[in-house]
Amino acid sequence: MSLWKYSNPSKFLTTSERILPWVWTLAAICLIGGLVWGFFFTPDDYRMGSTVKIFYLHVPAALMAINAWLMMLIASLIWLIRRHHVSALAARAAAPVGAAMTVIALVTGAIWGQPMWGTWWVWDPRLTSFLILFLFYLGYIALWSAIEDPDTAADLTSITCLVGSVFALLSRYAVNFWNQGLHQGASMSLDKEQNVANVFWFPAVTCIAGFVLLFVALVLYRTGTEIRARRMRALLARERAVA
Amino acid sequence: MMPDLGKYADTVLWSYVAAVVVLGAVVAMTFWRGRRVRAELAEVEARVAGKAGTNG
Amino acid sequence: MIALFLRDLKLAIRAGGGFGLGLAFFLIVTVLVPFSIGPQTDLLTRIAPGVLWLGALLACLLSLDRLLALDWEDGTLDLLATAPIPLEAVVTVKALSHWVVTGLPLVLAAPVLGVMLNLPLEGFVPLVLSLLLGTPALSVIGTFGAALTVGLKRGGLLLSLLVLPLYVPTLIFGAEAARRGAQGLEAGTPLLLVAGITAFAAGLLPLASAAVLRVNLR
Amino acid sequence: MIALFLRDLKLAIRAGGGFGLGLAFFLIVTVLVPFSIGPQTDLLTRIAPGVLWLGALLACLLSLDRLLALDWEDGTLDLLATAPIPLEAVVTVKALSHWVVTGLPLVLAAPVLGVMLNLPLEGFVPLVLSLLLGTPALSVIGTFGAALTVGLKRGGLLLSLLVLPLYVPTLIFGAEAARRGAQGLEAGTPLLLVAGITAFAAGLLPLASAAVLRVNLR
Amino acid sequence: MTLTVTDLTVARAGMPVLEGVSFVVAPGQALVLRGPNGIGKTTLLRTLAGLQAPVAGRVDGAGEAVAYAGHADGIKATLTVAENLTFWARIFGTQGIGTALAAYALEPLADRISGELSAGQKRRLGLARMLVTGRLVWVMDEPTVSLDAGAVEMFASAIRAHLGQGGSAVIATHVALGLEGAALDVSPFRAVLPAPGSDAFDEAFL
Amino acid sequence: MTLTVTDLTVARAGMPVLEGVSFVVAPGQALVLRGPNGIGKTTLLRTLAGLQAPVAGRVDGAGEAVAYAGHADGIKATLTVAENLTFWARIFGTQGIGTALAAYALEPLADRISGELSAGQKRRLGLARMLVTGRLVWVMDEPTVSLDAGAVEMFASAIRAHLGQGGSAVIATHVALGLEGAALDVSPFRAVLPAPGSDAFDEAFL
Ligand code: HEM
Ligand SMILES: Nc1ncnc2c1ncn2[C@@H]1O[C@H](COP(=O)(O)OP(=O)(O)OP(=O)(O)O)[C@@H](O)[C@H]1O
Ligand SMILES: Nc1ncnc2c1ncn2[C@@H]1O[C@H](COP(=O)(O)OP(=O)(O)OP(=O)(O)O)[C@@H](O)[C@H]1O
Ligand SMILES: [Mg+2]
Ligand SMILES: [Mg+2]
Repeated sequence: MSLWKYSNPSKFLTTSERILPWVWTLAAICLIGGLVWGFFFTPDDYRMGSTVKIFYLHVPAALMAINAWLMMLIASLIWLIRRHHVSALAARAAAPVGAAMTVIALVTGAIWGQPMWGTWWVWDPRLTSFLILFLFYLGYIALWSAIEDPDTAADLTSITCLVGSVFALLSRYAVNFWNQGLHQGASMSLDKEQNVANVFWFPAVTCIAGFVLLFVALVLYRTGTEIRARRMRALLARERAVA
Repeated sequence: MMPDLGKYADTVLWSYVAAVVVLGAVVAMTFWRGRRVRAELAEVEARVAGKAGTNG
Repeated sequence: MIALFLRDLKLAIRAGGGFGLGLAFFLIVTVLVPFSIGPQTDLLTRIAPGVLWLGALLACLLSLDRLLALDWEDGTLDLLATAPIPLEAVVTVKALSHWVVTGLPLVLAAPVLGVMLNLPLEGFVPLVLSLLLGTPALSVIGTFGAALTVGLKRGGLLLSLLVLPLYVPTLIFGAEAARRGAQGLEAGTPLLLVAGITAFAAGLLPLASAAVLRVNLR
Repeated sequence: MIALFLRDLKLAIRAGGGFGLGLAFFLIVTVLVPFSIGPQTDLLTRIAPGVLWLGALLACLLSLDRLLALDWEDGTLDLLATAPIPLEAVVTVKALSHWVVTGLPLVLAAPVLGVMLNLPLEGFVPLVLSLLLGTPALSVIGTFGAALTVGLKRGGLLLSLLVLPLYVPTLIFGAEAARRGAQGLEAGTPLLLVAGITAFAAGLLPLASAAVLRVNLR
Repeated sequence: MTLTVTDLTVARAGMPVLEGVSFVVAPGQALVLRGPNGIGKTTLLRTLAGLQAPVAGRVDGAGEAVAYAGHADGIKATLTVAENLTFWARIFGTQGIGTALAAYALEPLADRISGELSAGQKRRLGLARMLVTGRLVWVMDEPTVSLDAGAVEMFASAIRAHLGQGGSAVIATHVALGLEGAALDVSPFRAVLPAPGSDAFDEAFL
Repeated sequence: MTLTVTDLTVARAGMPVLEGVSFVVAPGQALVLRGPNGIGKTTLLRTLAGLQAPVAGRVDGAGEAVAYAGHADGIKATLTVAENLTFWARIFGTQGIGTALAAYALEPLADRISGELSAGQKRRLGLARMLVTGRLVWVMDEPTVSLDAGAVEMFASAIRAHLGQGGSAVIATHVALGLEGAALDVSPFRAVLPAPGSDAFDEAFL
C-alpha cells in the first residue's frame, strides 16, 4: 500500500529529486569504472583477441534493452489496473532509453560481427529478434507521439505494449525455429566459471550495474520531465478554458 | 597507457565510440528537454498564479 | 451481426471492387518482382514462396487503413457503439469480412501467381494451405492495428509500423511452410504453428481491439 | 506556393512524423524479406538491389493515398482551386513536398538497409544514385494517380492499381542500374534513362494531374 | 424509461467542461439544450449516450435505451437510402423502414445512392435512422442543421409522435425547432477549475 | 465588381437541376438564396465559384474575384487556428490575420489546435478564412450552420462590413441571417426535363 503513494505526481517529483543525484553519481562511477577496467586492465581473449572488450558494452546494452521493455510492460499493467498516471508516464519515459539500448546492442554487435563472422549482419535468431524488438520500440514511441490526449495515449500504448510483448515472445520462438544462428549461447548464466573467466566477469558485472543505474537515473529524470509537461499541458488548457 | 588492441583496434574503438555517442545523445536529449520543460512550466505557473491573484 | 457482415461485403463490392483490388495489388507486386530482381528463372524459383507470402501480407496490410477508418469518419462507429451489439462482436465481424474480401481471394489467386514465378509443382498445396491458415491471423491482427489508429489523421503508415512486427511470426511460419513444401520437405510442423497463431489471435485479439476502440471513441 | 510547401512539411511533421513513417515502412519491408525468403546470405545478396528498389517504390505508393485525399475531404482542394494559384503549381508543390517527406528519407536510408541485405560494397553508390534520380519520378507519377482517384472512397487500392504500371519503367531502369552496380558492371546507361524519365515526368505530368483534378472537383 | 442525470461532470480531452448538471426527462418529455458554441453540449450528449464516461455524477435510465445522432450521420455514401436504413434496422433488431421513410418524405429518394444526396437530404436520412432504432431515449446533436423549413416541420412532427408513444428526447440546438417542452441553458454549469497550486495537482496534474 | 448571372443552367452529375437563373449583385449588395433541400443551391454556388462549368448561360464578374465557402471548411485539424488562417492569407497573397481573428472573436483560440475546436468554433474559423482572402465576391453555402446567436451576429456584422467596403455576397441559407438585402427563392427555376423522345435526346441521352 505504502508503495503506491509514490505514484502521486508531486510526491514522486520530490522523492526522485532527492535520490537522483545519488543515482547519477553511482551510475557514472560504475559505468566509467567498469568500462575503464574492462578496456585498459583486462587481457585479450585467446580466440576473439581484443574484440572481447566489446563485451562490456554489448552485453549490458542487450540486457537493458530487454529489461526496459519488461519495465514498460509492468508499468503499463499498473496503469491499466490501478490507473496511476506516474506509471504510464514512466513507461513513456523508458521507451526511448530502451530503444537507445537496443541500438547500442545492435551497433556494437554489428561492428563485432565484421571480424568474427566476416559480415556486418546475418539473420541470426538473436540478432533478428533484437531487430524486431527495435521495431516494437519504434511503433510504441510513434504511437505515444501521435495521440494528443495523454490519457487516451496511455491507454492505447499500454494495450499495445501488452499485445506487443506477447507477439515479441512469439517472434522469438518463430525466429529460433526458422534459423539456427551463429551467435553465442547464454554465457552469463549462474555457473559462470564454466563460461567466462573472472578477469572478464568482474568488470562486466560492474558495467551491467552501471547500465542499470544509468537506466534508472534516466527514467526517473525523464518521468519527472513528463510529469511537468503534463502539468503544463493541464495548466495551459485550464488557462484557455478560463479565458 | 593505451592497451595494444592488435589487428582489431578499429573494431573495438568504433564500437566504443558508437556506444558512447548513442548514450551521450540520450543523456543530452534527456537533459535538454528536461530543462526546457522545467523552464516553461515555471513560466506558465508564474503567469497562471499572477492571473489568479489579480482575479481575486 | 450478420447484417453488419453483409453490409461490409456489399460495400466492398459496391465501392468499385474491394474484392478485386487487394487481389490486383497482390498480382502487381508479384509481377514487379521479376522487374526488380531480374528475370533469372532459378532465382525466381527459389524465392517464389517467400515472394508470394510477402505479397499477400502487403496486400492485406494496404487494405487495413480503411477497415475501420471509413466507419469512423462518417460516424457509423459512434452509432455501432451505442447499438445492441457488443463491440467485441463488431470487431470480429469486421475482421471476418476483411478476410473474406481480401484474404480469401489472395488464397485462391496464389496458385496462378505461383505459376508465373516458377513455383515447383509440389509447392502448390503447402502454399495454398499455409495461406489459408495464415491469412485469417493477418486480418485479425490488422483489425487490432486499425482499431488502435482509427482516430489519427495519416494513421495509415503508423498502422503499418505497428502491425508489421505483429505479423512477423505468422509470416515466418507461413513462408517456412510454403518453402519447405516447395523443396519437397515435410511442412506439417510450421503449418500447425500457423494454425496455432491464427487460433490464438482470433481468440484473444478481438478483446484488445474492442478495448482500444472503446478508448478511441471516448 | 512556398506557403503551401511549408504547410505540407509542417503537416507532415505535426501529424506524428510523416517523415519517419515512410521510412519505417521501407525498413520493415526490407526486414520482412529475409523472413519470407529465408536467411541465406548468398540469396539475399543477389536480390538486395531489387528488393531495395521495390521497397522504396512500395513505401512511396503507400503514402500516396493521403497525398491529396486529406485536402479533398476537408474542402481545402475546393478552396485552393479558387485561389490565385494555378492548379498546375499546386500539384507540382504537392509532388515536391511528397518527395521531400517520403522519397528523400528513403534515399538516405537505403545504404543502411543495404547492409542488412548484404549488398556488396561496390553496389552502394549506384543504388543511392539510382534512387536519388528515380524517386522524384515516383512522387510526380504518384501525384497524378492521387489526383485521378481523389474523390473515390476506398481509392487507396485503385490508386495502387493505376499507379503501379506507370511505375514500371522507372523501376526497371532504376533496379537495373542498382543491380549492375552491385555486380561491378557499368551502370551509366540505366542511370541516364532514369534521369530522363524523371525529367520527362516532372515536366509534363503536372499538366495532366491538374487537368484530372479539375475534373474531379466539378 | 425516465432519464435522470444527477450532478454530472463531463470532460473533453481530460478537462472538465460542464459541472453539476442535473435534470430529469420523463417519458413523453423533450429537453432542449442550449448554450453558446464550445460550452460542452456535444460532450454532454456523448456522455449521455455512453460514448464516454462521466468524470463525476450519474446518468440513469440511459444505457441500452439510448439512440444517438451526432454531428455525423453514419451514412454510407455507396449504399442507397433504403439500404442504409435497412442496415440500421437490422442492427437494432427492428423491422420495417416504411414509417421512417414516410416521416421524412424519403420515399422518392429510397433508391438513390446516398452519396448523391444534397446536404439537407442527407440529414433527413440521418434523422430517419432514429425511427428505425426502436429506442426510447433519443439524444440528438443539432439535428436540424441544413434542413429547410418543411423538413424542420417533419422533424418536429417525428419528435411529437415519438413523445406520444412514451419516448423522450434530449436535443442540443442553436435554432428554433418548433417544439414545445422544457429548455435548459447549460451555460451556468461551465466547469470552474480548482485554483492552481491546490492539492488537485495530486490527482490530475492540475 | 458586379456579379452578373444570365440565364444560367447548372447541372449535377449530368442532370440539369436549375434552369434560367438570372440575377445581378452589385458591389455593396448581398443576395440570399433560398429554396428547399435538394433544389440545387449548392450546385449553383459551385458554378458561380468556377468549380464547375455552366451547362448554359453565363456568369460574369466572378472568376478571380470570388472566394468560396462550402459545406466543408478546409481546416487542417493538426494546425492551430492562427496557422490555418495564415496559410490561407499567404495563399491569397494578403497580409495580417488580426482583423479576421477579431471579427469572429477567435483571439483566445488562436493558438488552439483546430481539431480540438467544437463544431461552432470550427465554423467560425471557416468563416474567418473569407476575410483573409481579400476577394470581393463572397459565395457562401449555409454559413451559419452550428453557430450560436452571438456568432450569427458576428457573421452579420462581418458581411455588413464587407459590403460597406464595396464587396458583395451570395449566400445560400435556410435560416434567418439578420441581414437586410435581396432574397431569391430558386424553387421556380427547377429544371424541367424535356419530354422523352424530343430532340434533346440527341444531345444528352435524355
Ligand atoms: C547486431 C548484432 C548482435 C546483436 C543484436 C546481439 C545481441 C545480443 C544479445 C541480446 C545478447 C545478450 C544475451 C544474453 O545475455 O542472454 C548478446 C550477448 C552476447 N553477444 Fe551478441 N549480438 C550481436 C552480435 C554479436 C557478435 C558479432 C558477437 C561476437 C562474435 C556477439 C557476442 C556476444 C557475446 C559473447 C555475448 C554474451 C554471451 C551471452 O551472455 O549470451 N554478439 N548479444
Ligand atoms: N478533441 C478535443 N480536444 C480538446 N478539446 C476539445 C476537443 N473537442 C472539443 N474540445 C473543447 O471542448 C469544449 C466543449 O466542446 P463541445 O463540442 O462539447 O461544445 P458544444 O457545446 O457542442 O459546441 P458547438 O455548439 O460549437 O457544437 C470546447 O471548448 C472545445 O473547444
Ligand atoms: N454527387 C451527386 N450525384 C448526383 N446527384 C447529386 C449529387 N449531389 C447532389 N445531387 C442532387 O442534385 C440536386 C441538387 O443538390 P444540391 O446539393 O445543389 O442541393 P441544395 O439546394 O444545396 O440542397 P441543400 O439545401 O439540402 O443543401 C439534389 O437533388 C441532389 O439529390
Ligand atoms: Mg457541438
Ligand atoms: Mg447544399
